[in-house]
Amino acid sequence: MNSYLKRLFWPLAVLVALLIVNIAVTGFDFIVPSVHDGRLGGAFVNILRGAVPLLLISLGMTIVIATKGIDLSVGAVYAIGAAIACQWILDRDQSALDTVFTAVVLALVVAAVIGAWNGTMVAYFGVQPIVATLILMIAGRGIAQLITGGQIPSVSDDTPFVELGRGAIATVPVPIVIGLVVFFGLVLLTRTTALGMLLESVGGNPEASRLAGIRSKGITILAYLICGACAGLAGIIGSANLGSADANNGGLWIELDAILAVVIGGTALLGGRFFLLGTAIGVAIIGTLEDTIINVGLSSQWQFTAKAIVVFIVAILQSPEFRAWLLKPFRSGSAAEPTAPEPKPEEKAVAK
Amino acid sequence: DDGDGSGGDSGEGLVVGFAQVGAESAWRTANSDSVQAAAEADDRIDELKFVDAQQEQEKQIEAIRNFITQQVDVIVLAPVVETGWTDVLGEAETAGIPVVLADRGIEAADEDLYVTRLGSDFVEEGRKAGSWTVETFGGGETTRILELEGTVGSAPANDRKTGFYEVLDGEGLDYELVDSQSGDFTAEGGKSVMETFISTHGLEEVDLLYAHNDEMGLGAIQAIEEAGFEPGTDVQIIIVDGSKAGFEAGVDGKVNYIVECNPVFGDQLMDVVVQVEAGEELEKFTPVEEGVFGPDDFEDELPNRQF
Amino acid sequence: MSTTTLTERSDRSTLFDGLGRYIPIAATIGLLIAMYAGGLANYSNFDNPQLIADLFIGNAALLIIAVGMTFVILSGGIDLSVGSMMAFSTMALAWMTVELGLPAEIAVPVVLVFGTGSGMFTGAVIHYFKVQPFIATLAGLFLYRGLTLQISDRDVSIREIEFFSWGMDRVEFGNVREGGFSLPHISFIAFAVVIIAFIVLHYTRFGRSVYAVGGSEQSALLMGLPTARTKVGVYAVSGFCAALGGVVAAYATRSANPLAGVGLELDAIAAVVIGGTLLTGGSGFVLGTVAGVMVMGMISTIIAFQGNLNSWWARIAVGVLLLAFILLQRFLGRSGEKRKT
Amino acid sequence: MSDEPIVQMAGITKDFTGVRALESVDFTLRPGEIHAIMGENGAGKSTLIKVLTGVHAPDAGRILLDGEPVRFHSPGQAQAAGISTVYQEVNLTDNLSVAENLFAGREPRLGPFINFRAMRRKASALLDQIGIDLNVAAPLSSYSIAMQQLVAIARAVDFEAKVLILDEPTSSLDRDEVEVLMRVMRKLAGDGVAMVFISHFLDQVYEVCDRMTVLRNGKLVGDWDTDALPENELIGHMLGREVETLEAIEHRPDRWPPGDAAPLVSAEGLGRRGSIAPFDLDVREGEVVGLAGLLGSGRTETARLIAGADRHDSGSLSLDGSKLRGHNPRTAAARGIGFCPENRKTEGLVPDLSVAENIVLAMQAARGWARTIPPARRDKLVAEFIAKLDIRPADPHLPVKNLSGGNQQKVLLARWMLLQPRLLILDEPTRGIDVGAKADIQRLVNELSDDGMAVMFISAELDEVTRLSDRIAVLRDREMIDILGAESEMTTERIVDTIVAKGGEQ
Ligand SMILES: Nc1ncnc2c1ncn2[C@@H]1O[C@H](COP(=O)(O)OP(=O)(O)OP(=O)(O)O)[C@@H](O)[C@H]1O
Ligand SMILES: Nc1ncnc2c1ncn2[C@@H]1O[C@H](COP(=O)(O)OP(=O)(O)OP(=O)(O)O)[C@@H](O)[C@H]1O
Ligand SMILES: [Mg+2]
Ligand SMILES: [Mg+2]
Repeated sequence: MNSYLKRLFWPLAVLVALLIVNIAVTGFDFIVPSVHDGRLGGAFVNILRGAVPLLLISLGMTIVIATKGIDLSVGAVYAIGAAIACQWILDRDQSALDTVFTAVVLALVVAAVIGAWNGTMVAYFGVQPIVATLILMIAGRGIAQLITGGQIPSVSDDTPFVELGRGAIATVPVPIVIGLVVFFGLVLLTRTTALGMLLESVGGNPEASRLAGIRSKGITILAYLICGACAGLAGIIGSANLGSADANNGGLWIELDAILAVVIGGTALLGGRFFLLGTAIGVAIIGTLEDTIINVGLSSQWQFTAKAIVVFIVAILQSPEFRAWLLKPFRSGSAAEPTAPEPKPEEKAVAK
Repeated sequence: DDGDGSGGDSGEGLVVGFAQVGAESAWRTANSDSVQAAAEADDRIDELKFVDAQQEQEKQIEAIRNFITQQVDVIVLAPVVETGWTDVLGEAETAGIPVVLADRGIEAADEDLYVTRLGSDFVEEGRKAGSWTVETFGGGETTRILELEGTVGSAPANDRKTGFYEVLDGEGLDYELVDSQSGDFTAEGGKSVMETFISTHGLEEVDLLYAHNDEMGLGAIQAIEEAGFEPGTDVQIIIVDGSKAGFEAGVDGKVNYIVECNPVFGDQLMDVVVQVEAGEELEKFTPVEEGVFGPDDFEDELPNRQF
Repeated sequence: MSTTTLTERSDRSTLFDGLGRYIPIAATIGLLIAMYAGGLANYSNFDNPQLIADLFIGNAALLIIAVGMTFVILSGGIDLSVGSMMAFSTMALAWMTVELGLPAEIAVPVVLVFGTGSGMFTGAVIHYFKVQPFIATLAGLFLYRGLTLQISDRDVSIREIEFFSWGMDRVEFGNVREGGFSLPHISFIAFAVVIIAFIVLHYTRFGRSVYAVGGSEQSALLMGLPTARTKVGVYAVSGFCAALGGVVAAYATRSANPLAGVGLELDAIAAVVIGGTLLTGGSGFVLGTVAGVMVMGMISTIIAFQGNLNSWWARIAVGVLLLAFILLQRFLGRSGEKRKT
Repeated sequence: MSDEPIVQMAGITKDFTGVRALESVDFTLRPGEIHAIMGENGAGKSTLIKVLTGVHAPDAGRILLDGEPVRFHSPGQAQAAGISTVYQEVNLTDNLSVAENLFAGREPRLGPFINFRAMRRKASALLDQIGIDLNVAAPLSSYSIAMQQLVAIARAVDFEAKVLILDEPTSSLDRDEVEVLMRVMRKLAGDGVAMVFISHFLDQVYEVCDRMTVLRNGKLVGDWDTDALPENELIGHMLGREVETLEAIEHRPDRWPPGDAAPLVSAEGLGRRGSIAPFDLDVREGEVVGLAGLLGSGRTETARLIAGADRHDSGSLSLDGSKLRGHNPRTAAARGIGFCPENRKTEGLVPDLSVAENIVLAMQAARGWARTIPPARRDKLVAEFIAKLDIRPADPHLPVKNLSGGNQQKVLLARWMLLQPRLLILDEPTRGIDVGAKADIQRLVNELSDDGMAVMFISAELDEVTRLSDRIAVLRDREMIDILGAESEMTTERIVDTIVAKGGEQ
């Protein structure tokens, strides 16, 4: 547990630093929530609300990455989820609750099926995850466009569907509620059952897992299925927020941000140990960063550069080797190491 | 060099290659639909070879080379960017295939590599937006403006910006640009950037929102409404494009001015293609008919909208 | 001492163990041929030899970048920054020659050195600070794109610079109109890169260490191989190739586009993997990458010849073709492989 | 033998997070001597080697090579300075060919380019010297661990180094190979090369070593001339207590009247093309069946087929007389067949998971992911097995990759014992395990079989096999050539004779 908290320290530090920058620039209004129309608002709450789709996708991605996989198709699945939900509602009685319910279920099921397909490609056909999911990353947006006929279907503002993106439950914005539910749901699913351990085992050593009798194929498919469903749900929330589904741009490049969030959160791309809470912090960093750029008054051209710098800082701060290297001058300056007799040997070793 | 070559296809109609930018917006798909439908309906056109380049110049160049290999009769190009066409269009010229530009233009130095350009003038669109701004706000106190730019680096974003400020500065309007950020031409981008604008700058002081396209504008309108303001009243809004959804928002009073950017020029394009193939002399630039619409026009115009 | 042979050894498998690793690439090439035959049967003018030549014109930059990517992937890493690096290099060239008025003969080496240097930096961060390659290079992806946009957010023409007209000058092989074909100089740059990469990977110590590190970094270290130099080296190679890709792009279009090469890293990775290189490192061939690039090009050629697919059907078609390709490759590879687990 | 030490290590201390692997250890190595480092699993032997050769940086202490202070930053530097090492786990890259592995980093070249032809020629010659005959162009992965170990040794020997370090080089080798290795070692010692030899086989150590340094729990116990330290004293030093020596575990004659009970598992014509010829074999409850044979004779393959790790393509397998369908590791576990694979690194452990998680892995797999083992029960079970097998450090939360090799092996054993299978297949369970632990494991096998568990036991040590087994299946050339059951047959000589005789027949 201790080492777990240690892992979270640096991401948290960066997040806090970003928040401080924002507060310094825009005042405490940034962080203090306000209430509008019975819904919490304010800059930070809005950031969190806007980051929920990314959070959902990143959580799913964490689970896939735990199995030593990766899912590039999440952006496309986001678009498909959004397209199915909006198109279904658009063609029917928009204000009916059951229409909305069917739309959501349909979108989720399709997204989950797509995820399962990815998992099958990886588990049964032995295709490398990047390639398996690259196929749907390309074709998926085509499918989403096919569903919308290349248009951007807009649902009316009266349909209950948009509440999924804009509404509030006891003043808490619905997306945040959904985000929390999924987050805790996944934490419970993976940590109170053995699923988490089995995922880590499959990711850490697939052959050993197989020989230990684990259904590694089933577990792999399940991981991709969860990831697909999360991406679909993200698409639903994103499109509910906008009231429309943009098959071409919805969730564009979100896979990169998601992978970033996962890694910032301390989960290694090589599989094995995964940290859902870390991922959530990673998402908060990415979400806050985009606002920070605007708040600090940098132009859009700076978006990429600033992101690069923050990514670099987080990544390198997490590296124990880097921290050791940073501290080296201080240490050797303060007290001579007992193993001092050094200068010559290096030369010797290299000279030979 | 008559271009009949071994045209390959049996019919006597033309084979046209169309290298489209992509499918990045509703405007663009409406444009593709319009061209494809027009070609389908037109007896003079035997076949339209359509390639979607997914906003990448490399893919468009590749597509043009493939058209040349296929020996199509006319190549229609909707260039992703202005520069970089010299060689590939030169190759088309050597192969005796005339080129028509649709929508966007290319750099002036390559003017002799295409026959004519049919399309919108983004700078002019920016100017139109600028003129209305000067008309509406001129003479008063400082006009405070928020701008939602298109994708950083894209031609419409650059030109709509250029034309807009050209007029504002030229007419000497007293204005302050409160903030300007890219919303990537998407509703998602427009909404989230607007939310940040509102929390950073508030809306009380802002007079005008200039959105480089409909989708960003519509996204921003939602953000404004959710923050408890009235779009169109608390803050005036200009959008460019003029899709159905944009006009609907206009009818609801949420948009104050629409600069049209018309994607539905398929029929016009087919005429041009046929003329070009026949070797007729054409102007270098054939403008697409485009209007501007104020609050009074929205209601009447809405039924005419095709996308 | 060779009197006693201590272990029992069956003669089986020796032949196969040697050839087994060529199966994925053989499958790729076989499928490529099948695809070409399919095109021939269905489309007129598909037999034009220029069609094959065009694969190496439009994809010259991609090929060069994919070769660099092959080094990185063989070593067990990945480089996501190549697309941005390419755009940045082209833009930097334009800026130096047009804005600063530097001669291109200076600007080009500067760009290549910068690409190599920043690749080395990335490699050093990855090796010494154990930052995951995916993340270190993702930072690069954002950084170079950002820098590119800061130089200019719109496309810049460099047609006035005499130097850049050489790249598209063509060498003709037979009369093009009578069934010959022609290739511009940039294609030859790409070929040269492939040949050099092939030799380096297979016949030099550096190349073999790349494979060793990809097989097992820990083992390579314990065997006393220079893992640090190797890992830093592959990213330097990739950075160099990306910068060279930028130079080739400058030749190809004589312009710099700040949004060029968005998503190119994925194309490059796909090409490498389709060419039979394993993302886990240690196994693959640079010639497979050439085949992979040709497959990607062939798919878009077929779609252009088909010509009646709208945007979404075209995307779906690319996906389906890739899928068919990968599944067939797996299937062929497996039935031949049957190795011990 | 000159008395001027070639390597001197003084006051070496090395901490890993939470574990002090070495504490102020001194070590001296002289030219021409063969020096054993002895100690239990986890005593710090491998760590000492790794500190010397630049894999780990020491936290304190100094190293002198030829009287000069040195500090290597990578094994490459150590190699360049004349220290050649075979590390404990086979550390070669199995995607490259045998020849490339032998010459990686020092390939014969023509100009800047590698001369593959010369390399293959030299590789064959080199392997010939130590008496193995491989296809040097084939990827290393096509050979067994034992072969790979020989290749690693060949590579190290060829360096013409001043110092040659062998960390458990013999753990998967047969007697004959060990014989050859020792011959090579003696010859090198004669040439003045200083050697470090780490092994848990005491007889081997006594046979070749001149001196011994004993470590216990990361601390130096002392060093002795081999002649001056009798075996039971050595064991006492290593374990810090007196133990009954291994000889105490005797073969228990006719414990199991053959052909008495109905078979628990029986294979009929079971086989797999290209891997093992069809064979018949019965295993009865409470019986220990040993598999004996030379390297690559097909012992592992036999085990894998019965365990369901590989699919068989001929014959059938039945449990309690009923034929098994859809046999795979999962169903096998469910039916009470447990399998400890020989390569714990690639097939056994999940390195990132903790000791506790690795132990309960198979049990959890059998229950499915939804039914967790209650934490209290789990902790109790884990603690019980850590104590029973004396896994050290006894911290269930430590990632298993941080354990020493021998302790990792015990974790793997614990995983399957936890399941209480009816048939437990142990492929080389004692490889790399110290004397004490080895005795523990052997005693365990006896206990388990007394309790009615059937055990299939594979070991490269024929003594061990004969001592434990009730019957022994002998393999040769991927074929089961005989099953020895009578008491008189259960001797090493008889097994060797069987193998040789059948070889002669062909
Ligand atoms: N990389 C590491 N990280 C943390 N702890 C380690 C690491 N390597 C070794 N250890 C610990 O250091 C101690 C000494 O291990 P070492 O491998 O040197 O033992 P050994 O004497 O070689 O044992 P064996 O006979 O089992 O090989 C053990 O307690 C082990 O758990
Ligand atoms: N001398 C050899 N020549 C070729 N291949 C060999 C040789 N020795 C072993 N192999 C290969 O190594 C693999 C492992 O052999 P296997 O596991 O059957 O041996 P084993 O009898 O279990 O011996 P051990 O467990 O002692 O390694 C086999 O697939 C075989 O192809
Ligand atoms: Mg050891
Ligand atoms: Mg074996």
